Amino acid sequence: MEADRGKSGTQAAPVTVRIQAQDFDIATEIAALTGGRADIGAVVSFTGLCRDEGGRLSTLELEHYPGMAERAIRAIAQLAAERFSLLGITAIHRHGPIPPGGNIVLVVASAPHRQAAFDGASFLMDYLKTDAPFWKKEHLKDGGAGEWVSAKDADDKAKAKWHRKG
Amino acid sequence: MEADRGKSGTQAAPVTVRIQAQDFDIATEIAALTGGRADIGAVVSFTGLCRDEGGRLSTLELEHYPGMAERAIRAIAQLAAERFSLLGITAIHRHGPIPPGGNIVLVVASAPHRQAAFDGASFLMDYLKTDAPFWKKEHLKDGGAGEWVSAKDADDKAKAKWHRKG
Amino acid sequence: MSVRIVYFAWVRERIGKGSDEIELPAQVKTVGDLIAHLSTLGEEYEAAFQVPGVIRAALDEEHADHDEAIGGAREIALFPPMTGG
Amino acid sequence: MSVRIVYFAWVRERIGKGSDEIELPAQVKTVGDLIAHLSTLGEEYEAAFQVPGVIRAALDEEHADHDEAIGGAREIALFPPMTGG
Repeated sequence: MEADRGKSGTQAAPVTVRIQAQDFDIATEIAALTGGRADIGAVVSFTGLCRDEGGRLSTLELEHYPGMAERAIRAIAQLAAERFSLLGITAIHRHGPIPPGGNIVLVVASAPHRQAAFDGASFLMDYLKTDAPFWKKEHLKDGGAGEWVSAKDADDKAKAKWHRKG
Repeated sequence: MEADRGKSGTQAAPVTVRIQAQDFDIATEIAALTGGRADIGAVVSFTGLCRDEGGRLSTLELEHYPGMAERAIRAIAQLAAERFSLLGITAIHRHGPIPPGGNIVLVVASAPHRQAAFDGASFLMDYLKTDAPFWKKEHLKDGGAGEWVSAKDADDKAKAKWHRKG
Repeated sequence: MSVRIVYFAWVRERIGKGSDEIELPAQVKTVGDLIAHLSTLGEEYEAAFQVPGVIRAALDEEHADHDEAIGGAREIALFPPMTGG
Repeated sequence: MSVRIVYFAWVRERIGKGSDEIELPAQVKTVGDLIAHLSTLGEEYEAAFQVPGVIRAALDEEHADHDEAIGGAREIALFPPMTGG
């Protein structure tokens, strides 16, 4: 696990980012943020899973740009921690082949109160979708080489809403 | 565990509500929503924890209105499932004495995409705060009988924002 | 008509018990009427209901406003604003 | 100046390799210049960069717009819009 202490703010929030092929354990990651302290009032976790596209999907292949993937997600996580005064934030993104129903990404945000924890996790996911260098290729059960998933306008809009909110 | 199948919508989302004194396990509750299916793209969990109020809190005592507590939360959870087309939603609220750092409430919402899962969990928490019959009494380390926590205007406002959103 | 009234949190503490079984006078039609009636039953009730506007109510486990008719409700709950979650 | 260029997803597949080590011609100043230059290197590059506007870039692992100067970047990445998360 790589943990990094942020530098701004009165209390440095632990920012943990991992890019890995293996699966993650949600309970372990939540416990790592909350264990041994009693100043946290709210923890929000987001888990992104691989949908089977109505049973058509065989495997989802996740390609990534190794060095930049961690760097980009860490920058977003740090931004979220500062903007929402989080007490901690963790982001784990998997790469390689993912089966239908498998985990792809985990974000956990902790804060004194619930709105900051919800906002921190949601902000990180919205930015991660458009700024983290990962690409999905769908291999279908009846398919050949597989097709690259297209980026969605909806994801750009989801990110843009955080600009308006200031 | 009490599970109830909703009646509206094309697919009935599982709605699980429990009011209990004992602690809950987040991983178990998430697995209960996601296990054995591959149509879920997003799971959001919210955990509310007992803050120690800067070390002053000895115990938080949670009083509740037994029959109504489950009825009220179930009604909100059902509303959330329908409004955001969730694939499932779970809410567990503890009662009795809670130590600093202990779990108070858990909400888990699953959906095909992330915004619905975030909205479903956030909506349920905002309504639960003002509509579920629970009352918190703080017992301080240096205190006597303890003080009842006052309701916050901020919680009424948090609930009201869902009216404006339509 | 006899109904069960249940109290929670500081309403319960001020009254000194968790419930009452009382006969409703004929003029008590609404939740607000009931709160006004209870306030006349003694110092402890007066203390519990001294600011009637903050009291929340439920009729048979469903939230009810002060102007709502009690009707045939079998259990009426009176309590402070909720602070769960 | 010799720089390493890395490709991902369908950009990588169309070019047929994950990276290049090339000498930048003097007139290649920006990311956009580089994409235009690469497009002249053969059919596979032409196929990868046929719609230059959709191509995203990073200079030494930091996102960069097409009009950004390459400067002293040692690794330039070219790839389709990202679809992680």
